[in-house]
Amino acid sequence: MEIVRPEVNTPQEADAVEGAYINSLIADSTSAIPDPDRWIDEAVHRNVFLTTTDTILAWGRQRSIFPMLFATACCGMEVISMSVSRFDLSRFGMDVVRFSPRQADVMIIAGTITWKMALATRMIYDQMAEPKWVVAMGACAISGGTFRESYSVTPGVNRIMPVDVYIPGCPPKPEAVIFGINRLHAKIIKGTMDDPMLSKP
Amino acid sequence: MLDQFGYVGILLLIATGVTVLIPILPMLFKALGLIPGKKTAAKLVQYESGMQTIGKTWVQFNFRYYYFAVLFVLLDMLTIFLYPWAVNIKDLGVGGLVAVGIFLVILAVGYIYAWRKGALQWK
Amino acid sequence: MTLLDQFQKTLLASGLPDWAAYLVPALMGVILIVAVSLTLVIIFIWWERRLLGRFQLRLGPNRCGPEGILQPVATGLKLLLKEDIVPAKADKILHFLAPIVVFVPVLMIFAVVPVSDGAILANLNVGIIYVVAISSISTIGIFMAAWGSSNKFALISGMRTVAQMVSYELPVVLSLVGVVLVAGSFSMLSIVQSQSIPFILVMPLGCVIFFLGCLAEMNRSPFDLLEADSEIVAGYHTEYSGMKFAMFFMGEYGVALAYSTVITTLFLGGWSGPLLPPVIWFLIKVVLVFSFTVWMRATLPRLRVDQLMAFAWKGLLPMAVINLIIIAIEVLVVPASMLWVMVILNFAFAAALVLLWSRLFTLGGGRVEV
Amino acid sequence: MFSVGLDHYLILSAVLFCIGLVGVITQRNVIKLIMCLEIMLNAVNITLIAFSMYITPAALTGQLFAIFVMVVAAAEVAVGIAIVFSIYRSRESVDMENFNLLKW
Amino acid sequence: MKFERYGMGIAKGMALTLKHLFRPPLTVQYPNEKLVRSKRIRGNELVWFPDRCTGCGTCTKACLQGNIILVTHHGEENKFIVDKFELDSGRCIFCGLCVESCPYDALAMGLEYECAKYRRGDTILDKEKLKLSDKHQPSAYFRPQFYAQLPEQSLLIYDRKEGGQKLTLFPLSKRKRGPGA
Amino acid sequence: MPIKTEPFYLNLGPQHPSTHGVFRLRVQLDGEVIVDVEPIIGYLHRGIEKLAETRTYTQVIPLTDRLDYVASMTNNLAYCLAVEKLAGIKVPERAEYLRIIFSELMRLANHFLAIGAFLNDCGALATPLIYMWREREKIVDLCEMTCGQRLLFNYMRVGGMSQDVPVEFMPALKKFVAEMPKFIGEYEQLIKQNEIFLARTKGVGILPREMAIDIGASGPVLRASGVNWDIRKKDPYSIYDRFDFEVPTGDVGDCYDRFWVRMREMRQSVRILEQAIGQIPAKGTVWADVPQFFRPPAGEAYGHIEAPKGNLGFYVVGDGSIAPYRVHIFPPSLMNVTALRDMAIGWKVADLIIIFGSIDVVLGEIDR
Amino acid sequence: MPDLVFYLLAAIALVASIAVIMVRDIFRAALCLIVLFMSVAGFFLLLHADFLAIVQILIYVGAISILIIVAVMLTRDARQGYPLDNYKYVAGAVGILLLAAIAYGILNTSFVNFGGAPPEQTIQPIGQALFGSGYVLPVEIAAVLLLSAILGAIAVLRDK
Ligand code: SF4
Ligand code: SF4
Ligand code: SF4
Repeated sequence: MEIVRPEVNTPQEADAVEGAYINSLIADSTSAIPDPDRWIDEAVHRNVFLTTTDTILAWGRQRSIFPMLFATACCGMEVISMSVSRFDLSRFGMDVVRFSPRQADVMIIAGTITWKMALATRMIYDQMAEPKWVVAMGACAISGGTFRESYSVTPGVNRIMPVDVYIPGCPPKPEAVIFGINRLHAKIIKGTMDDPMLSKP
Repeated sequence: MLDQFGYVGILLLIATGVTVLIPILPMLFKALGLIPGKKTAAKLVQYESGMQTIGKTWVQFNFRYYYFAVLFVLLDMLTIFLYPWAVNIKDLGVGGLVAVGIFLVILAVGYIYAWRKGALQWK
Repeated sequence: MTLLDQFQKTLLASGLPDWAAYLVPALMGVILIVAVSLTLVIIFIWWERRLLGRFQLRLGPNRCGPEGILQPVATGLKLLLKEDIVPAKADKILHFLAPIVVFVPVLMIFAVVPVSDGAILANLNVGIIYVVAISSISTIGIFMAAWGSSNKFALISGMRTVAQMVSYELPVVLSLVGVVLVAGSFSMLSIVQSQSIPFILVMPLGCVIFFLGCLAEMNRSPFDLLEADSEIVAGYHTEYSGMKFAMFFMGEYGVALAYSTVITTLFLGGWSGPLLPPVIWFLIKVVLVFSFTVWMRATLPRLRVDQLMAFAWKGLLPMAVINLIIIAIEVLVVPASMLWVMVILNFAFAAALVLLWSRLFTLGGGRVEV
Repeated sequence: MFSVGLDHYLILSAVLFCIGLVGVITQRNVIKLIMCLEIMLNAVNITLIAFSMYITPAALTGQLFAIFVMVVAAAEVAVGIAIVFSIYRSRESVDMENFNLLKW
Repeated sequence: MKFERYGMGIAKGMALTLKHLFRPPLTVQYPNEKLVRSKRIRGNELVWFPDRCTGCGTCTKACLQGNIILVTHHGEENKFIVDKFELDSGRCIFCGLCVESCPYDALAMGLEYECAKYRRGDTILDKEKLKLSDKHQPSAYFRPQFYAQLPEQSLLIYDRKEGGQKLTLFPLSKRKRGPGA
Repeated sequence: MPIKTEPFYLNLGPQHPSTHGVFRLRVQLDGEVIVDVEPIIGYLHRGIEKLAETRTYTQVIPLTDRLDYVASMTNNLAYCLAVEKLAGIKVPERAEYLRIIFSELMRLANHFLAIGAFLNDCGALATPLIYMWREREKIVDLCEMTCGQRLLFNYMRVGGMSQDVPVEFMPALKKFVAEMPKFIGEYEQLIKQNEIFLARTKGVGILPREMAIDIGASGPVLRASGVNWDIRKKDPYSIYDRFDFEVPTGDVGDCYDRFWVRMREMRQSVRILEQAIGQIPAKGTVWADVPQFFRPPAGEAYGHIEAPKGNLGFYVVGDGSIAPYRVHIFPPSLMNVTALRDMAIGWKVADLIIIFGSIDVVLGEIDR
Repeated sequence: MPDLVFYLLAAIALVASIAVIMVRDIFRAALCLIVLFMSVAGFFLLLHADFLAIVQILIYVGAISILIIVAVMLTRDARQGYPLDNYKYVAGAVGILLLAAIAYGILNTSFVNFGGAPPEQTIQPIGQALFGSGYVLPVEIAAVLLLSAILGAIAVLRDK
């Protein structure tokens, strides 16, 4: 469900194309994308040869995640709370906040994703370099939250992209988000050990 | 003298070797299967805040500082004359200072002219 | 006579052929420089993140290894394993070459930095201008990246590099002339040796101008317009990922480190200092200079591009020229043994000049005045 | 001492000069034309310094000349590009064909 | 503006940052140290007391998004027996309206906020997960009866000396490998 | 005469570090100079007004929290005022004071973020934001103590507050208020005289007085343009007439004035807090027992307050049922952001960012 | 060893200079020009002119090429140079003839070496020569040339 858009030359064309693609995105996202979680419950089976490499790879990946702050709404405030001095995300090596998707590793979706925004969200997700992870933070990102009934809101970002960690709350407390990120660390370790290709839809 | 520059040349070679290796290494890893990911059309679109770029990307960029660029090129010539003088200042003495002074004054005229004419200003 | 030359002599004396006696010390020196500077860059990245954290009442990375010192290693490892994306519309050759062109000059600067007496790779006769000339190549690299990645944010950033380069190169070059005037040589070694009093005291204004110029050339706050992330996302490396991005990242800190060492050498008396071994003194001074830039980064907002240029052209350039003339006259008048006279005189002149210039010069916020 | 001698440098610079000349004649894009002029001036500089090195090694006269050539080159580029800018304003082109202001 | 003060303002600002350099950091090293949250915390779960719940359904009505699914059947003595009491914590906004409205104090906000899940399905809290347990403690939000037994909140307003920023400390030696490490 | 070039389009946003949410500015640039700006909103349109029609009067309160989520309690207040007007409910004395206390705390919290983010846009690498966030954390702590949440409080109810503040609240608040002027002084020291900051903001993005009135701007944006307009003074709601405070105004209407008006407003808020702490009755009910499913009479009412960002109005139409027939929200940010285009044309990209930052918008409120 | 470096640099210089006129994309052409400048600096080094080599980088790579790049940015269709389109054959002929003439001249002249060793340091002698002995007037004339270039450039660029 990848979005490829034709070249546009004027703002009018761009708007028309955007509208058309939002509609097709809505039509495409009627069901949730399965969570990439095959290996979570299994014990890590350590391949004798790959163990060391994998450990090192996983260590590197896990210890320095560059977050891409995708703060769209209220949850974004808690993302700031989490990254400033009281809860200091940089302890985990996450202080290098990159705003370019090329350099980011994890997309923390903090806030409501409306259908209009979903297009940009999906596009940015597509533009991120592998390996990449998605954290859905807050009720809105998980399920649409209190706006789920609304005509304009995506019922959960797992309709448009696979989500690795769900952090419930509205907004989740900063600790909750850090806990979620720790869960992501654990997932990265397991995932890397099990399946370095981490292939995703 | 050449032998000292030879060191620099060797440094250049080795530094280039190392740095060329750095971007090539990931290609190797990719071939080994350590780096995931495949090229998709959307991934290769240039990033512009999650929106489609409107129009060409290699646009004609109005660099309004061309005055500065022109002035810079001309004033950069100072280096050629000032450095040889600066090393020899003791030997050249007052005569050299006067010569350089005149040199600077002549260029300062140009600089002040540029300032007066508003070339050092944002229009 | 540098250590390398001595080593070469001994090798020659022990009967090695010419080329081997030349090549062996050279290779050793080069590899040492590359390795040490890369390691130092990594340590400095960590140091900046920790220090910045402490300025901001946080801790900074502290989980990887003792006190987080392995953090940059982890970052490097991760970036190594990151997919490398070249946008479809990019100029692929330039996109590939740009990080290399940025990074190589950074390493090249270290060739002329003396770490202690004689411990220098190449004792060039033109040491000082070599630094300026080499670092101007990096600008081309940055511009290549900006142009090659076919991204409008990058393009804006690329033009900003040009603007910075165009305005700050002259003050830097001119303030260096002052150093040459007093030291009477271009060679970094003899400059350090001639600093019986650190040149920061002898020519405070020159030092400040050079420092500001360096800040602009190493794209650090308040002149970090190239990666003004609140304006143009990530600037010229918006489209770079993986190892190429790491090279820009390292290159940035590498330049910062390189200029810190250059400032240390030129103005802070290089390796000289009492009690401690020279290398330690050198490192201490470098860390201090670097920490100062971090401190500025933690405090200052960023200038706008036209203000940046106005500051350089209307403020620093004339002051640098006047400063230069004053120093030239002093060098001719004051005997070399009485450097302290120059200290006093120059502080007075610097204060007067700054006072005077601040009346003339407006760092305008308005639309018309630059 | 060197097997590479003066002749090598002279030939090289002659070749560079001729490449520049061919460029100057053939290019329609004014900016490229200026670049070709730069190639020619550089070729001249090589000649000067080679002469200086091989004929009067101690006197450095050639190097002094080269310095002045550089000054001239800088002035030429600056004024040349200024003229390009200024004509570009009115003609919106950098094509030589449009630069026929002085054609009779 | 004239550059009149020759950078005095910059110097002042830099002095302030330097002063902050020597202040103790505020950081709570979260997985190892934990702040004590408010007594009335609305954590990211609810605690349900099955023995008190009559299945009256007030909470489902009070929920602004119909998040609580309650299925009951008639038991003896005209009582309702709750078959299914389920809510989706991935959708709940923890507004507390259901807790406020429960007439029998059978529902309370929970203390727990470390609820990140790998799967969307795991965020749904069913009867078993909602029950009181040593992990699921009720908070004092609208339930003043729990107020006394909860620890004092740690406030940033007070210095550490004055008892602010109180932390639940997990000694570093006991640090487990795994998510928190 | 500059060289003629074709302007090009640049998308700033929806995902851009400086857009404070999901705001999109389609900028037409000539070099770095802005030829035209087209703000495109709607990336956070969540249909709050429509959803409010399907929920009861009490259940709308959590929704209003999510409008201006930086200072969410002020939204509750405006909504509750409107509904209380509609239903004719009298709020108990202590609750009125609590409302004042919390709305002033919210004003502080909002301005901390506004100024911090504004300085971030100026390129100050988060340090001011981080220092100010420390103070904001203290406010958040106070709110969390009261109602258990850190951001979206859902604390006010029609007819008062949902519950009384705990006993620890007052001492902590007193300490906070006592320390506050010192910290505000620190921020002034940090940035107010910084030459770079002055050069960036003085004279940039001037909003003339007349235009500010014409576009219907309000809050600090309006006051910075020299208009002394504050609903707390002009139409005192709640019990604001009992307090003694000043309304700071600017004179030019540039970014610096907007910053400086906010700075001084914080001091005034602290003043109000001091007075409120002194006057608040120690005991008393905080809620005029309004049932959760109550039915106000049919009719309509408009309640407006001076929210931190400006004039926030709620227009509630009731049809006698448990749910409002229509809720219309008049957000200050939307009015203020309309001035952006006029302020930004002719400036550079960097200026556009700080002009936008100085307006201080919240997208939840604009898009609703 | 220096011979090897010479041939290497010569190859680079030739390729780069041919690329300058053949490459369609003006920006790439400018980059090739920079490569040429750097290789010329290399020649200067081989010819014991260390100061000039560094100045070559500083002036040509650092300043002149930047100016050229700025000019490239300002023009529309920077991707479209016009390689070799007018007088292709005439130019080729002229070039080859001239080259032949020069080569003939060079190979048939025997240059006299006036002897003496190249100085170990070039900056000091250059300084002495420029400001100490007889070259002061040319230096001032150079300054006047630069001044007139400044005035001319500003006058040309100024608003009409
Ligand atoms: S989950 Fe809650 S806090 Fe987060 S964006 Fe949605 S409404 Fe806002
Ligand atoms: S309101 Fe209370 S008693 Fe009634 S169903 Fe809900 S939890 Fe049970
Ligand atoms: S807390 Fe609010 S959203 Fe959650 S179940 Fe209760 S009423 Fe519904």
